Amino acid sequence: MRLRHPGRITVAVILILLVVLFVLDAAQRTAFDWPDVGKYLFDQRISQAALITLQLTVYSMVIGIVLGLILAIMRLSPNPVVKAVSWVYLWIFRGTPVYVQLVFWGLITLIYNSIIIGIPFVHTWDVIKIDWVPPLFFISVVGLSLNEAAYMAEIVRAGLLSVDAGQEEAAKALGMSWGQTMRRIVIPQSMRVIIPPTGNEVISMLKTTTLVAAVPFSLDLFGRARDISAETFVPIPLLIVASLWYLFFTSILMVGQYFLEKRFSRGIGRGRPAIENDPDAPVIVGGVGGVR
Amino acid sequence: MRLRHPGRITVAVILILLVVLFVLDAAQRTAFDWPDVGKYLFDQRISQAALITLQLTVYSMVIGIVLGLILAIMRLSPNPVVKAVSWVYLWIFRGTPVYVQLVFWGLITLIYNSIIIGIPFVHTWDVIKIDWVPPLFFISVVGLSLNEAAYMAEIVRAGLLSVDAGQEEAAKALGMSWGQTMRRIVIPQSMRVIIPPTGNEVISMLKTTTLVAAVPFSLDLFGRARDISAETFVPIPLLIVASLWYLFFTSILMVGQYFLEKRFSRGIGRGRPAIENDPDAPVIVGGVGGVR
Amino acid sequence: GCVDNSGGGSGGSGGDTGQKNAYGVTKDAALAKTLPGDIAKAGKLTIGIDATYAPNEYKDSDGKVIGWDVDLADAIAAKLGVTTDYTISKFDNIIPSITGGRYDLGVSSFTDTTEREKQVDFVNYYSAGVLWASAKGKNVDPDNACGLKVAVEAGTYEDTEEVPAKSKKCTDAGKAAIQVLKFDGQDQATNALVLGQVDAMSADSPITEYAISKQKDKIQAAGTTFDVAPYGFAVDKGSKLTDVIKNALQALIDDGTYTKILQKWGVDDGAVTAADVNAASKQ
Amino acid sequence: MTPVQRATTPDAARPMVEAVAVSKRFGGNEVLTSISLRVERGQVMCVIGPSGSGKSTFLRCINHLEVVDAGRLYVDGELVGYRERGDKLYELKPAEAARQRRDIGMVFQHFNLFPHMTALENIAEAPTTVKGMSRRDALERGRDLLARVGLASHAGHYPSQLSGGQQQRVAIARALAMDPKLMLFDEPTSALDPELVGEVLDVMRELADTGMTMVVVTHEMGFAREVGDAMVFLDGGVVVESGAPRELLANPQHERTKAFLSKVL
Amino acid sequence: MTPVQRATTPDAARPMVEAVAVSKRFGGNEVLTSISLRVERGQVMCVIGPSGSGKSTFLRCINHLEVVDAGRLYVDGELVGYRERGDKLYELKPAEAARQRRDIGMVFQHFNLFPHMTALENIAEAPTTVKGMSRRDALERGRDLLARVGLASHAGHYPSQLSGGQQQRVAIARALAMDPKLMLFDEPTSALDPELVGEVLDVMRELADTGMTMVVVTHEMGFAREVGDAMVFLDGGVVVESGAPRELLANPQHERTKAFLSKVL
Ligand SMILES: Nc1ncnc2c1ncn2[C@@H]1O[C@H](COP(=O)(O)OP(=O)(O)OP(=O)(O)O)[C@@H](O)[C@H]1O
Ligand SMILES: Nc1ncnc2c1ncn2[C@@H]1O[C@H](COP(=O)(O)OP(=O)(O)OP(=O)(O)O)[C@@H](O)[C@H]1O
Ligand SMILES: [Mg+2]
Ligand SMILES: [Mg+2]
Repeated sequence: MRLRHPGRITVAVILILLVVLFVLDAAQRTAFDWPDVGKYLFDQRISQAALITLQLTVYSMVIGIVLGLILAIMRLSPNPVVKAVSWVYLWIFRGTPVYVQLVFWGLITLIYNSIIIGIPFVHTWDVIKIDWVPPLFFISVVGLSLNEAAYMAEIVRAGLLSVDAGQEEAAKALGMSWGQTMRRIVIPQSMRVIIPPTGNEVISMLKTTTLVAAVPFSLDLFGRARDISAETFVPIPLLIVASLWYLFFTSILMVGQYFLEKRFSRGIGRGRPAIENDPDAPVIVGGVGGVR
Repeated sequence: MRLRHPGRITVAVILILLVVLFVLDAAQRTAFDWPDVGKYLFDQRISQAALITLQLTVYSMVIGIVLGLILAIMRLSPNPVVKAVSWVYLWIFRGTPVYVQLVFWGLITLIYNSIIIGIPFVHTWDVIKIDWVPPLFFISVVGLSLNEAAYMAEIVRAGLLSVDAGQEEAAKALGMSWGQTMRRIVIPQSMRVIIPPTGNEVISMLKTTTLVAAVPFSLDLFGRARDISAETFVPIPLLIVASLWYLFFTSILMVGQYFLEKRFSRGIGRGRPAIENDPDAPVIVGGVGGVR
Repeated sequence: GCVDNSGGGSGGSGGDTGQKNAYGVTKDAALAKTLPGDIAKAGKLTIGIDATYAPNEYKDSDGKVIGWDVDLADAIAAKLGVTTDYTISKFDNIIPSITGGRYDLGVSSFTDTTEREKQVDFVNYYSAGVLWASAKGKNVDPDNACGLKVAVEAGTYEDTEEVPAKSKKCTDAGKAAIQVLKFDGQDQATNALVLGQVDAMSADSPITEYAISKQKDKIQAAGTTFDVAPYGFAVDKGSKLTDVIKNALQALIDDGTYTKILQKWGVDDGAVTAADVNAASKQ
Repeated sequence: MTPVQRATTPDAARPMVEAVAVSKRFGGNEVLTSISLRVERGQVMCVIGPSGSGKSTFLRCINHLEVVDAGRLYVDGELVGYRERGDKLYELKPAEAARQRRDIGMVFQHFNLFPHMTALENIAEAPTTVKGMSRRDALERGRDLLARVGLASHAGHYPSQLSGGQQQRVAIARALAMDPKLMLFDEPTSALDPELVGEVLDVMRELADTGMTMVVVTHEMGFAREVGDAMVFLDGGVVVESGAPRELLANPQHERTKAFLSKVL
Repeated sequence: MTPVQRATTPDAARPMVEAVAVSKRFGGNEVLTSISLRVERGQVMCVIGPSGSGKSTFLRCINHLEVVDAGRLYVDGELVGYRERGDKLYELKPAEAARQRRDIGMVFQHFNLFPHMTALENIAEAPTTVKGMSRRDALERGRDLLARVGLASHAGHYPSQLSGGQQQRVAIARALAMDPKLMLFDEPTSALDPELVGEVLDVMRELADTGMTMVVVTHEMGFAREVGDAMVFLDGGVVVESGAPRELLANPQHERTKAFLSKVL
């Protein structure tokens, strides 16, 4: 007596047929130009551009995280002015599209091409011209990381707030300074809450690097693919090549992310009483090699 | 005996000074061209474009939510083929940059310009030419909503999974069909978990509409601002105008979001015993006018 | 049409039999008969255009596509008794869209090159060169621009051939390469120069001249026009439409409309005397 | 295995539930092993057994919330969850399974009330959506039922505003609203504070008095002794012993029964 | 108010804690109202009182975890949390406040061990980071202290792997590692299961025997009677009654004290 799922099988067969049809059709469409896809997939120019995309991602994320940490701490500061400055930063950078921000950073050298020394609207003593023009790669990293910082700030803030207030108090009572408390006690514990969404941010950043075209920086994966297609008039295969590379990177990151989340959602059964009463509170990864 | 915070005040004063200096300096910089900002801020072309940006946002979100719901249900289906199709969709659309996707949709008419009737690689009976060229607005909405669907699917899925399995069981035991169970029991309860992140998605979508430039659709806020600056050679003020509009819209949405989150994180103290033992489980908004 | 969506909208002239085009062009029945059947039936030419190339093709303040390229294409359509239907596209995607059968015609100041001729046929209608511009008072020599920043529009002849060749000369001589800033549209490239973001820009001579005329106090020509080459309307390789367009253009040259249009836009420097096809490979 | 031959008995004599060699496994784990038993019309059958013995699983099989792996289960003479065609069994379509479930009321340990509906709406929900009853009739019927379980004044309360005992009584009323011919109870009082158990058992006792056929998984031996007509003791997925509750509780025959009863009594 | 004149007493005679009219408010809510009391060197002072009476707040003021609003608090003759300059008080810079806190050990109700460090690391943390002791010395000292609280074999355990009583003993060792001259205990046993209370009280009793000055908020009257040298009863933020524990517990003078003791004893 075996289960039979006639309805389920019908749906499955229809879906499989549709997928097969789609794939066969796609294989036949000349516009996809599969031989070209194969040809350019491992083209050296593309793989070098992929490297630059990775560099953009890594640099922007690192700076974004550091700035985000600073902004998060500012947001939690008791000083209302510091708090407000951080709030305004987040408001502006989260409230405007990153594409527009990148266009803006591309034009920044136009706006700030000189340092004006003087009393605004009253008197100008001297105008020093800024001659240094930052490379586009640099501008791209600045644009991406300043935007990212606004998002990381919220993530870090949530992480810091997730650490039980008693921890900070205990450290204070031992005579630890605010900096020591942060560095040794609060930040290590907040990592559990901070790391998983940060993984998401890395994936998202990898994809956001396509927007450096707005700067305009064009040595990244997508920019390079576009350049090649401008010469060869085959935009679609190169678009596919770029997509495959992005898909490859994001897939690796997603797998990493999966394991990270698994690792960081794991807890040890018995916690402190305070924690036991409140399963919402962070479960600390203990045991050998906890979050250190 | 009043508290004195000399350190705090120093920091505050320095920060305020810096902000004031920055603002005064910005007011003086000719590149910002503030009179132009004022002139274009309420330009009718800009406000019309803002309307189109809102339309893009609304249409794309609505379609994205509907598709996301379908994909989420497919992901939860017991049928492995249906599940796999949904998974692959999410993988591709989350794994590639939306900017690249939009470029691709812009070229879609190149790829699918005809319907081939035949056996792939063997015989072609007929090729029907597709003459309809979809408007760029339409393509933009399609591109944005197909991408959004992949993100909404995960949100909806988390929402559906957050509903206690006992609810579905109880409905089934009463003889309700799967559709009735979903419509009347599961979906209303999952809203509590679905709505807050959906609010985030709306804000994010509003900003993502800038990327329709990749299609290239250029009647949206950013596209129009760019077109105007192409004529007048004043990109920076127009960039500021566009940014101010985006900031205006996102601020409104953020305020709405704030109240939504407050409303949906509110629960009623006493729950069912099953829930009382598990504060992580959804707290249901009860009382008059619950989530219906 | 695409009036409602593309930000461009149809130039929409030519039009019905008997109606006069803005330049007084009327339908030539004999020429109209030679139109390929599907176009005659549709009654319109589907045209891909990247409207960021003033004055050749750009958008007016209402977002309508204008320019002398547009006027010329409209006149050709009027001669043939059909309308024009412009679709805004990115420059790099126009040729693939023609070979892909999406557009009948590409009207976007294409420089006729042998490389491009492998993809499409060109009906040559103008003779343009490349002209650099630099900031006012700052002298830039295009032949010795090593290490400078030069703005171009992505995918143009300047982007793919002219500037890279100059840059290669620099690096071959052991000097710094030219830093190329590729913008999505010519408008951004021009803005970059006007605002001083780059040292120079390189574009087709009509474009550079137009920009200079608009921004006399900010930018100036750098050197003179060089690399003179024919512009061409792009048509799918081997299409019957090629000769039809060529004949219509010739008719416009003959009846003086062609000159009228060019003069109106102040670009009659590069006028040709006869319509040609694929001039690049003939040289 | 060969299909069991069903005797064509007159309606009244036909048992309400008949299990013939029912087996159920989860993965490699056999949770029910060849269970056979009968519940006659109007009887209250109590099921007892240690945790993990398969009591809930058996109830869920009766209601087709779980799919039986081997054996046959009949409710009111109708094969549950399958259609017999020739020698083969075909699983019912979801719609048909839903139709079968309508006639069987089920009350869960954790009540599973719909938290976004008031007590009255909880009761009126299934009659309107499943039976197509008019909303007005359903609400009226719901009020009657609420009165019957002693909660007439709580119609507008949401589950979160009710005590556990009140919630369970609403859950019983909700099941009754579908006019079931059989009621299944899965430890209906075990999630309740001790002072709330009585009010729920009272409602169940009244229900039994009306002649409703009931299968009750419970550890309330007092209730079983007083109200139950039959009792089975399940352990490790097999029926170890069965009989009248008074006898079984007073004189268990089997060692395992004795051991279990010594712990719970 | 006028500044209190401090008597220049010799070191040994100077009280360890002296509170003079200390008041503290949270918003509009006055939690401590003009508290004055002295804890002599080597004394064990027990603080009792109903929930919300301000016991924790008072301890936290001694340690400058809360800022006093009015009055003065001295620990070992030093004004806590403020610097007196002329007639005015200036709040100490964070670094100075941290220095003051080093000499005062505090044990919390919920232990507040650092969950990402082992028991030994918890103890060695402050001596290395705050006092700049070498890691080796700190670990060695830590092992001694662990042995002293009877947990020598648990050095490598993380807090989540220790029972509540063990965690609290580690917390005491952690406070002792800074060589405090005063130890504050805030209901150190109230979060513990009853069978674990004894082991913590034993450690505290031994600590008192070594001559450590201690302020203990507790409801363990047996401990207070046996170990305490003085006792205050706090209610509504005021010291209602004080005296030797035996006397106060046996013969409370005040109505409120009587009412409170009748409940907890
Ligand atoms: N969906 C399932 N998947 C896998 N195993 C299951 C599932 N449901 C129940 N089981 C297993 O089947 C066995 C019997 O479970 P069941 O819930 O029927 O026991 P029970 O007698 O009702 O116990 P209790 O008194 O604890 O409710 C248990 O070992 C349980 O782990
Ligand atoms: N940070 C704070 N902000 C506002 N009010 C506070 C704060 N801390 C304590 N309180 C209030 O001060 C009062 C005294 O609190 P405190 O914790 O000192 O009482 P307690 O005697 O320790 O009580 P318990 O025995 O419950 O620990 C309480 O009413 C409390 O609500
Ligand atoms: Mg059970
Ligand atoms: Mg307290």
